Amino acid sequence: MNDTQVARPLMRLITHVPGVTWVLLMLILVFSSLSGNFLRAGNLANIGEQSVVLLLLALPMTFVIMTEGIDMSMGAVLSLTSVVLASTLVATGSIALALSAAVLIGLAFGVFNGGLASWLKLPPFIVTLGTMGVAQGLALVATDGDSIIVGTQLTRLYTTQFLFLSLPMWLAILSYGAFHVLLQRTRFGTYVCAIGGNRDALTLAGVSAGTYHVAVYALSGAMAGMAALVLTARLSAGHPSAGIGMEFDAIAATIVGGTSFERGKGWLLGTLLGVVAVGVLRNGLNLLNVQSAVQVSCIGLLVIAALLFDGLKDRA
Amino acid sequence: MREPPLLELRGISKTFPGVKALDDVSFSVYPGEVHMLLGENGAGKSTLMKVLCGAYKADLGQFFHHGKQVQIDSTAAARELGIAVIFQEFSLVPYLNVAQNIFLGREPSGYLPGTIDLKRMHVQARRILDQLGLSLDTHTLVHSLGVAQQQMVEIAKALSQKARILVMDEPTAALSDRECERLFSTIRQLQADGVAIIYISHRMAEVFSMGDRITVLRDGRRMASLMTGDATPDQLVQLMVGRSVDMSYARNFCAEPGELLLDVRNMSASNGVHGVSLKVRVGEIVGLAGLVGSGRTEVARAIFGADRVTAGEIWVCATRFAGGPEQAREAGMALIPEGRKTQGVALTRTVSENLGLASLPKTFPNHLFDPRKARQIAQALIQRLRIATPSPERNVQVLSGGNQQKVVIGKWLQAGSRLFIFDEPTRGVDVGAKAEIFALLDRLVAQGASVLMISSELSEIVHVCDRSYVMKDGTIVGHLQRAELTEERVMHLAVGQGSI
Amino acid sequence: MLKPTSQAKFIFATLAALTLPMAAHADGERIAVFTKNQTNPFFQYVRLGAESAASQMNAKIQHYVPTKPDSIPEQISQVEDVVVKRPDAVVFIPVDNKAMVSSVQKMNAAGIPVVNVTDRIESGQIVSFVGADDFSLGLETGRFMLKAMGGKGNVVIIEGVKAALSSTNRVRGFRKALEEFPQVKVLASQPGNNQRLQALQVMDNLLQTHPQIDGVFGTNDAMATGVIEALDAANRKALVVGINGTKEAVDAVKAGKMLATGDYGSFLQGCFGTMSAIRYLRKMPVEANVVFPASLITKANIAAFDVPAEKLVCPKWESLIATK
Amino acid sequence: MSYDANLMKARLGNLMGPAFYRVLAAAALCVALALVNDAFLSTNNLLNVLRQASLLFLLASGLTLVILTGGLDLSVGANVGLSACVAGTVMQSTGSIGLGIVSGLLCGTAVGLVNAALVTVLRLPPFIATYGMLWALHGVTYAYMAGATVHGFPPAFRTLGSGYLLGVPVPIYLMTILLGVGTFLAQRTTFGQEIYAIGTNPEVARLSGVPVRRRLFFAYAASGVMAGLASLVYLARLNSAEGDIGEGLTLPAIAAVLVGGASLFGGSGTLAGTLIGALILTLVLNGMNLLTIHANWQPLVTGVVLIAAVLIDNIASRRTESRA
Repeated sequence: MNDTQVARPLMRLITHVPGVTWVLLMLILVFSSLSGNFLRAGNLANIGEQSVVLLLLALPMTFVIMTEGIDMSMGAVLSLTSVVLASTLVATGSIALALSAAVLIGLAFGVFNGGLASWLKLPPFIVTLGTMGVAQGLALVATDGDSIIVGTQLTRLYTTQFLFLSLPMWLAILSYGAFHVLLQRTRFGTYVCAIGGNRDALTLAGVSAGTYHVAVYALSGAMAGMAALVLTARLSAGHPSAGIGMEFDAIAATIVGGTSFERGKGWLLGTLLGVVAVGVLRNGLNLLNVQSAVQVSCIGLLVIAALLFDGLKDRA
Repeated sequence: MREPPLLELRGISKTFPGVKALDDVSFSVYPGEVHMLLGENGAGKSTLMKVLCGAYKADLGQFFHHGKQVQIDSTAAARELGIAVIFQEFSLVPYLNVAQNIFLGREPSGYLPGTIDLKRMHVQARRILDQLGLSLDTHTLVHSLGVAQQQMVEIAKALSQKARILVMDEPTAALSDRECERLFSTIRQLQADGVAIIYISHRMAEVFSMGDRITVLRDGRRMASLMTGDATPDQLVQLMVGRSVDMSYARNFCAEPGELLLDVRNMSASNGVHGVSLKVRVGEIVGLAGLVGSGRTEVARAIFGADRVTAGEIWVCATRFAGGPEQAREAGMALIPEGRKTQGVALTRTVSENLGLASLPKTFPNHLFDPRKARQIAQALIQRLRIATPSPERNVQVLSGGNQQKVVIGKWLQAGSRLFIFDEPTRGVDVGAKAEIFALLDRLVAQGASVLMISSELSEIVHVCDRSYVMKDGTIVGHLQRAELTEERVMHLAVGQGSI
Repeated sequence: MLKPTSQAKFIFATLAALTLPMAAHADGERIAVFTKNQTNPFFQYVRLGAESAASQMNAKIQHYVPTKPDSIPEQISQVEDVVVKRPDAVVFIPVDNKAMVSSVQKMNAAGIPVVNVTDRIESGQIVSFVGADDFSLGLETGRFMLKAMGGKGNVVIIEGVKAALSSTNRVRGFRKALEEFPQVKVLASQPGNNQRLQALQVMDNLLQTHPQIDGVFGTNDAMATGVIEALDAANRKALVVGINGTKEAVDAVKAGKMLATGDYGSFLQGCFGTMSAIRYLRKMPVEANVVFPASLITKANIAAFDVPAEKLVCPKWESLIATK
Repeated sequence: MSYDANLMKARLGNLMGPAFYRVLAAAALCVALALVNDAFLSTNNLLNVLRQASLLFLLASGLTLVILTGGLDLSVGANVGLSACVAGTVMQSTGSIGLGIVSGLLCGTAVGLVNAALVTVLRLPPFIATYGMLWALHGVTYAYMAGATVHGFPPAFRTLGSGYLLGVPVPIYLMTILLGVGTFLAQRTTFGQEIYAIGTNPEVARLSGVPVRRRLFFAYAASGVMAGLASLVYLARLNSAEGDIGEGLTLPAIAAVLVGGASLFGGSGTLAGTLIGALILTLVLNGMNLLTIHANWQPLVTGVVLIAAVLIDNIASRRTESRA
């Protein structure tokens, strides 16, 4: 058994590098060689800003999946919270108030999901599928399908530059940092891993696994509220269907990044890479003006290719 | 008389829907005492442990700590009293590292609330591992460790709790004799420090070498508590099973083995074993001894086709064998794997489904499945192997370890296998069932089958096998005939001092 | 990981990107055309119109279509990417008339002229708007059907996607028409989400509760044809109208299964949208606001519309002025 | 309890699976609807509900097999989309029903084989591999249809979806046959036994000599075939196909299987259960239409019912466990 050496941080990094890393490198290579615009600072900023919302969703999704769960309601909750945020902003004119309202609503949905999944032991997939419908419905009821325009103040916030980066970028960076610390250096992170890996062990250690399990979903809901801020600012409007289907992108980015549905195996950096890879691909294909139908297929191929790399690595 | 016991349980009762798991059990343990807890699987040992560590709440009964009454209604309360448990089903988290596992739930806090002081955690973990003489890196993810190492981590975890009362459930089940020795010395050390130890075991040797006092449970009741000095093995067994069991596993060894059944020639496999050659003849029980991690399980898997063979040849009944488990089954091989719950039986399927699984093509050649027939077959096997199950439609989950093992064996009997590869057939199996299983082995070979048996318990190898191969570092380092088969020689070869 | 065809596209695209200078010029302008999705025939006709116009005036078209149908975030990203690529002009169908305002402003800021087509953007500077009036389309189609019903009877409405402006306005138009016919009763207004199957099953279900349905108003042709299937399967008769004037609707009208379909002039929208963009670049006069009068496709005038897609060609710019 | 009683119970369990309490849920739903709307209990409406459920069931049945093995196939909807478009276009261009049907089935099967290869040969995690396929297939479909719609098929073909036989819609017969064959396959063949074993613990199955990968391969291939078959029925029912015909079919199908009592971890679930699931989902839609619930509320209601269905079952079954 010389697995022992394998686990030294550096070695661990190398063996853990998911296929997406290589795919990402290839994409960057191809696009930068084919399109003069690709590596322009402006365009890189584009890719960054286009990836922020997805990252804010994919980070908590990674945690959820590490607990052997899934949150299908994320996209719908994102839409709902963006509507809530927009209407509160219009009503009160206070961004802080609007944001907290959105985060609270998201939190509520998260707690509901977590409660059913953890305490009642219902299958998360179907539960969150249900809450997805609920959130969608509420968003429609609240807006009657119309979008809610918000004032310029949010847009101004969105475009504010600070140390060469726009605020959304900073939000993304901070969130990633926060989640990294959360996973590596806090009880919460350790227990997230344990819930998926061996829930009984956690309970026997006197930790109330249920509470942490719910907290994971709550976090995912709250982050959806956070993402709503960026999304709404981006649209300068709240829209009842703006976030539809985003949960799948988040899941894909997470899995492609090397996180697994089993035994609490998760890798946060992989998730980041996954998110960026999707952003780079879409942006590059647009720059090269690849026909949209082909773009659609490319996204599928990206996912499969990344997994293939992993497969080869495992076999080697 | 000595000071009041460190912990005393009086009249503990615990009932689950249907079963009375514990019935008025009283039990006490003194500082510096090793109190052996014996009993067949299902006798109530594990329930008692769960009550001790607060995982279950007793319906009736009182607890006394240093003579004054206390409540143990939660794992937290138990830890308050300094009670720590080493479970047999590992309570480890695969994708956390060794240190994180050792301190799970008790991580040293960092500056900010909720944060962990990683440095301190790893330092402390290191200290405990050194104490156990383990060279493990504390950053290793547990899933990449072998069973034995995981068991040691499990023990380290318990030690780290500065426990005053340490409960161990078959701690040596997965350990090689050498590792056992290290564990025993640690235990003696703890004893000297006045730690009270409750030790569950099926191995008589341990019971007598380690134990100060012995308590025997049967059917949730306490049969007896006696000092080790006053006890004899037969007496204990009788107390456990309620009948006397022959412990010598005496069998009429096979005088002139039949034709060559399995012939492995210089085999190497993807799982790391290399240059393995061994022969098994009809009517033989051949041992495959060696330390845990010496590659015995890997050899078994390679022969059975579960792992890829990269070089060499396997011949079964004079025909070249190649391919996977499916072909192995066709060739009349059977694998009774080490990890019974994960590889042997499908826990959430019924006894009859499990019994039928390996013989579907044989029993239903036209692919049409007939539940009634499957049921009759299951019934027959249940009677033949004396499998204790309320009905064939019960999930295997509810069966005791020994009976689950019988289900695995029955599965292959039904498949009409001739060559049985047993990997640790008696792990976590109680004395009664153990004897039955060996009797079964004897019957098998008598009826013209043959057996390749892996075991970490040298006594088993020595008592049961006609001859034995010894492995070290992924290859075979020795071959002992019946006459030369002694625990010492096996050990010598296994640890690589001198060869024969 | 890409198919050879798309690799070829790479090379072509890069050549284009390298050879073409940034400034506008009399010939070969690059026009970026934004449509909502790849699945709705309507936008296919817009794209065809744009290409036909471009080939007439030899400009180059680049299409931008969200990979997720009608995805707002995606269209926003595409606009950002286009701003990087700097085409000479943009023909823009916003997936949402409010949420896309910021994107239009981005293009304004980048100095890229924008011609707004189909859905009128809430604010932001545009060279011109080319489109049809959903409200009056709903009104006219509705009126036509209600007249045909003899001004009395029961009708049901199959709504499109809730979040889409066009559907809402068409329904509003239809309800306006209803005011003129007080004896007509609306039995139900249910969502078909522009999906054929949903519309069909909704109709199936409505047919159960309502023994007498005389007219059905579908806010687009796909749903209207779905409704017709449902009626056929149940051997029930009712007058059905849709809107958009797609190929299948035209066929249905010809076959007498559909009463009429509102002509959305999708092809023309593509034509004149693109023409306006190019003319603007070439400093030629353009109409600030081109709204096609709501016209219907019925058995009476069917011949004029029964033309295969590949045969369609843009009319001259002047003909547009004539229609006004 | 006597052995035979045990056997009976086991048999019943096999047929109903853990979905028993969902049957009650479905029944409760029916009663409620019957009380509030008298049209509900009419034979016509019940047949109508069954026909709509059968479409969903066709898709869900193949999926059930995959989920039983502990896998998942997210590409079924996209597969239906592509297969329908292929079948439709082939039928139009060749005018031959047979060719159309064959091409549709072949297309579905081909996709199924690709999925099977990805999961068993390349050993990719099913959830995400089939998600990749979903995108790939959408892309191919969009490119293939280029926004066009193919419609108008021979009546003989359309009976497959909208025809009646002895007053009962044809799809219902298909559903019944499928249910029978599938249940037989699952309960009365060694294949079924092996599938359940694989779903429960693939390693145990493998070490018992079960050809795990061959069985998995078959499961995904079968799911593809079923998608192909379903596509034909959809096509016949809709009498037309466009690029987005497959959109939004997958989640309802998965929901049907899970509401039907199957577990995503594999090893538990039955076709009968899936049928119940499909019925519950269809009843909700039917009920909402009959009661003409406002469009905005419909997703919400569906969501609530989904959760309620699993909740009821969960609580009820827990109660029985504690009694046993």
